[in-house]
Amino acid sequence: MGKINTSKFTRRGVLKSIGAGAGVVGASAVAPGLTGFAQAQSSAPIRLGFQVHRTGIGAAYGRWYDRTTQAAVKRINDMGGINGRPVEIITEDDGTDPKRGAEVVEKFATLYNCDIAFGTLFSHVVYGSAPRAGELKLPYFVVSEGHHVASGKLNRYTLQPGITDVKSQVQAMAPFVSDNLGKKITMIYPDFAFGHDHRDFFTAAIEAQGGTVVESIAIPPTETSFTKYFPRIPRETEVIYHVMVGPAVLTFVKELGEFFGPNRPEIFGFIDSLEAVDINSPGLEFLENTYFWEGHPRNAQADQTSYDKVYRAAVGVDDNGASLDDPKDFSTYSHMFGCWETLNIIKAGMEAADYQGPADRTKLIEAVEAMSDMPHSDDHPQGAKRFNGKTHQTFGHQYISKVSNGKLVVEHTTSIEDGLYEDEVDYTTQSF
Amino acid sequence: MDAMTILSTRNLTKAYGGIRANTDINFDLPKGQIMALIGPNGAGKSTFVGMVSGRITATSGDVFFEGNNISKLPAHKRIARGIAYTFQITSVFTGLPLRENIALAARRKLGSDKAATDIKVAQVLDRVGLTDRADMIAGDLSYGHQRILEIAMGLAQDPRLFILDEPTQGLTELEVENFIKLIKSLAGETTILLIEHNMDVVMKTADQITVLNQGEVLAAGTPAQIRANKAVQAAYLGTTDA
Amino acid sequence: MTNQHRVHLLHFGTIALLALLFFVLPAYHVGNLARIMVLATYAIGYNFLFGYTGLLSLGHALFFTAGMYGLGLAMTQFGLPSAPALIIGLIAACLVSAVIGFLALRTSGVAFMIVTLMFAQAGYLTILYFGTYTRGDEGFVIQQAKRVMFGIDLSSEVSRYFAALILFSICFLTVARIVQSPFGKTLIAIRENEERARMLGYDTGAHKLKAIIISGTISGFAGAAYALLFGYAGATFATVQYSIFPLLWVLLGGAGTTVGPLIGVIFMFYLIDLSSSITSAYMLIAGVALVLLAMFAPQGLAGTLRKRWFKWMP
Amino acid sequence: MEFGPHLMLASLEGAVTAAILALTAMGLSIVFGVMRVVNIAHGEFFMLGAVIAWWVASLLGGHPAIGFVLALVLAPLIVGTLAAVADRFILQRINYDPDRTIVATIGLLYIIQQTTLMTFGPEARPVQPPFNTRLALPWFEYGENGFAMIWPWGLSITSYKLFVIVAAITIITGLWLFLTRSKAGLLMRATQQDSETAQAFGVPVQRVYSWVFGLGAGLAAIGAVLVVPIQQAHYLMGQDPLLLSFIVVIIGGLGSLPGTIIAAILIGMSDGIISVFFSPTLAKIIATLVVAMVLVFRPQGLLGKSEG
Repeated sequence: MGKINTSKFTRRGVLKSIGAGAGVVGASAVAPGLTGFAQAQSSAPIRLGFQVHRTGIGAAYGRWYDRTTQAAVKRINDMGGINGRPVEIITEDDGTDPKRGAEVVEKFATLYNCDIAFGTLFSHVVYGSAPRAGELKLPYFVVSEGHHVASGKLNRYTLQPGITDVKSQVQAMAPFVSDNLGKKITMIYPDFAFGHDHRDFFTAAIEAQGGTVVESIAIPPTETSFTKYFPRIPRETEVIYHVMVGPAVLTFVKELGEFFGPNRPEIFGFIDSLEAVDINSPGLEFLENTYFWEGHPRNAQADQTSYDKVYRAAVGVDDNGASLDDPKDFSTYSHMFGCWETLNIIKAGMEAADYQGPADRTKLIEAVEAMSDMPHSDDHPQGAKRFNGKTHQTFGHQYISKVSNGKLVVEHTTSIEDGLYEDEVDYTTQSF
Repeated sequence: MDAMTILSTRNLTKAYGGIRANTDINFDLPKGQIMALIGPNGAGKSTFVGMVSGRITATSGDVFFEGNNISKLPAHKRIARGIAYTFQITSVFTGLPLRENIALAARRKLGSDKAATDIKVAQVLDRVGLTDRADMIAGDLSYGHQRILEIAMGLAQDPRLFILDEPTQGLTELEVENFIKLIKSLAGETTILLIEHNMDVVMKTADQITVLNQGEVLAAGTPAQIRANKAVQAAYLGTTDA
Repeated sequence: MTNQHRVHLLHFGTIALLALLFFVLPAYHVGNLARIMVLATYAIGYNFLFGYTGLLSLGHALFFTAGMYGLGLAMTQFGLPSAPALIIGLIAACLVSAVIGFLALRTSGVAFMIVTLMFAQAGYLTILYFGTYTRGDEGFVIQQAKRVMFGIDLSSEVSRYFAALILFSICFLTVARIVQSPFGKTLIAIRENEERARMLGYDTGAHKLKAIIISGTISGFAGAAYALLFGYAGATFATVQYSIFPLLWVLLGGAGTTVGPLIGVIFMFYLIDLSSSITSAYMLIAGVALVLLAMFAPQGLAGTLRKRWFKWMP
Repeated sequence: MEFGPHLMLASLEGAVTAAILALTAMGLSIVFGVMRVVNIAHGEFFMLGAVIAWWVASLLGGHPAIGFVLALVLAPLIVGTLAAVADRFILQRINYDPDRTIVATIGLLYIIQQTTLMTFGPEARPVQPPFNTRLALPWFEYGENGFAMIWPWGLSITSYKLFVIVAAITIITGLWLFLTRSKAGLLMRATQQDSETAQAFGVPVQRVYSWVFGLGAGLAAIGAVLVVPIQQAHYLMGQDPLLLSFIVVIIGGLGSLPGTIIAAILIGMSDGIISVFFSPTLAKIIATLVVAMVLVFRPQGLLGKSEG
């Protein structure tokens, strides 16, 4: 019980010290006033437990999350590590399974003595793992784009500082869709919680814009053929909004094209459907001139920033979003930046909290909670972010791209404000 | 049927598709008798006892046991009323010890009374002479011993009607002799319906004989009457010719 | 020492050993063992039907999740405290297994496998269909603050471990006792030769239905305990994979042995946990191990022990 | 879309599903019928077929038809050989004992899946169809001017999907002739009916088993090669075909090949048609329950023989 008392004590201390822009003044036995890289108390590496989907349904994403993470850690270590200590990544596969996810978190905390856990994408794994992370008092940084963190369903130890959540993404899309594509929308989404989030948040957002969702078609997750569901699309539909995940997405898009033939409505999709897939794959010609949400533009744009250039080179991705080693091997470009940015935030947080070891975990969380605006930079190549310490959720810019000659060309960039919504939780009021 | 009749059937019929295995069998078995059911292969003997025990559903007709119509009862309820049945093709619990095989048979009536079950099992083992093999796994027993175990499982149920379907098939001469002794010792304790090919066994044990042929009752009577019956001789000779 | 003594020694010794391990093992393995005991309880439920009654179901995930969602939804949707929610979980599992048992028992053999599989698949889809309440695949968290029973915080290491041990012990000893009782011996008889059991006058249909209900309720107990002790319920647990797991655990550990389920879960858990530290190809290692076990230890680990040395093992 | 055209579209889609399912389930049915083993790895043979098809097609340039045709020949051969080897070195050694076979084939499932993941990657891989023209379909409606032919919005199929249906029919007919007319088929049927007697009459039962296991896997692979231009090759794609094939084989009646085909058509078509009437997930739930209930009330399957 002693631990909890101490951490409450330090929390106040950290808030104060961060507010003053100084080092740490805490009740724990940390030498005060020492910040920076050189005066590390220990040269032992900081251990980050990386929960990765190496097998199971998330494996295509997991491979790229892994590459991005390795690249980000290499960069951090090349720049002198964190608080003068090297960073070591301990990778464990969770099989994209919530039960195994919880076990992996436990392994990080109690077997490997990791300082934090990080990297989970699929939201059911986040849900399965987060309670365990909270009980073990292990800071758990997820890169999942789920609304689970900001909805208040998790706990104070779970944060999502590196990627915008789905509610914000969807909300930011609605004005563009209703202003440029049409007001009568048919949504097609998987009959998963993830799909339901799209349905609920987008329906609300589009109605606020004066549009309507004329039909929503939830596709069962095990489905491999889709044509039979397309007749449900009402004739009056002006825009089809699609977001599918899993290996059957190619079939979905292809069959959508075959269903409509030459006379199609406008089509707006989430790139989740085609992450790790070549947009020029056979059968996808149909996507020409359709629109996509992109978390991070896959194709290097005409006005590419130096940040994107640095990031792309570090991860080993070419201008088309494919691997430098294999131009047919496409990345999950719209999501994986989250690993890079999250790691940089962890670094910044650990430096702000003068993190020395597991005893400082709560200080790290408080330091991250104290963060707010993050500028577009090498640390944040996707764009500027605004972190909400109360909801543990970050908000960023979103991109809407049009497929032109087989390339995704950004047509519109949303502002951070487009994606803001009212707080649903204040984690900072919860005790550690 | 009078109070002395333990089992009777009325117009009992079984048809498989268009083929009739049993046609309108009327049969009465007086209490306490040893009745042998004989007939050429394919005469419908096993079908008949199958319908009596409930293993086979009758197409039409009725079965009465101790005066009650049991035609609608499932097999396990008929057994529970006091019918024991041994299979033509040995059917014991080959993976379990011999003792447990018999205990299972005894336990249905004795329930959770462990002491009573143990006593019953010991008695039966002793009676059939398998005591020294009690802890062997039934599947490891010789064929003859498995047949005897099958009978022992019937005995352990203290049946009021004991149906034996070709119990001596595949037994050695010595084992057959022991079987005959066993059956005779049961006379008076229970009623026995015995399907048997071995005429020697039939003649030595049966009080009455019923002959089935082509699914119908051909004749019924004492061993002496049956031996003298021309129709029976013809039926048997006929099949041997064919 | 009679066999009865040996059996008692084995069963109570196992429980005592598990209790002792809490004080001996490092934290990580204590955490694992808590999970293992919950999963082993699921396997015990499965073993009761498969190992002792001889019915191979491919739909037990349905019973596991009936308990899990019975408890989980009672707590999150209706705000019930954990104890009544646990009872609701048990009732849910009991009812679901009774209905499924009633229908599926009209079939046998491979058809029984498929029918149970399909009911479970329909159950999985139903969880997704009612995503508004269940949050579908994503599932939901049961907040730490609510995971308290009789004033004990079930999310702490000690209470979680001993809660899991109590759960395991109850089901372990109950099943051990049932299989030694006349009822359990009749189930074994049905497994060995159903027709013969029927012709000894046993109502095999009723026995099998009871076996499914007991098996399903124990599995649901494990599911409810999982949600309560680890704070999460999700549709993943309703997928086919989670119906195949208990079959594997039981076959590995030794079907029709009381300790087999525990041994099977420990073996499989550590096989994956240890090999996943070495290589990402741990499922390959698991696959090879399964093939080798099938070839060289067909009766599972405990089954092989029983066959070779300890014939008295229940 | 209007009800009529919708139903027609769903039926056509159902027919494509049924065609693939019939091939895959035939493979399982033959193995089941002849060897009486439950092969849990059957879906993985399907997956391997799809993956090999992608591999062959991506190695070859030129017209997509070249790669496709080559895949149609190579994939079943490779997969069949692999299965026969697995049979020889694993299943024969455990004497096809039911429990051990389940464990061993689950092990095989993991091995194949993980090996594929490591060599082929986790991505869904497309194969270009040899030809793929969208064919708009007409619909006849009784209006003011009598019967009129209209071209409803969305009602179409592709030439490739039609080809899949025709190809499945052709292959199954060929298989039928092989089983009933050839000597190898005769040996198989003899083994199916009574393996001991067959052995006594000099049938090399062990070798027949290996061939049958290979043939079953090969059929799954053919089904997969046909499907990859519609769906994509993916290392986890084996589960659905496995479950559906099992259902088809049981519903059809164990070991009954005509039953298997009828069940494949019924299940493939009902999957399409039920989706017309209910929302997608509800349709799946209902379809699943309907099939389960068919089995509950007719446990021996549609064409299986009743025991009583």
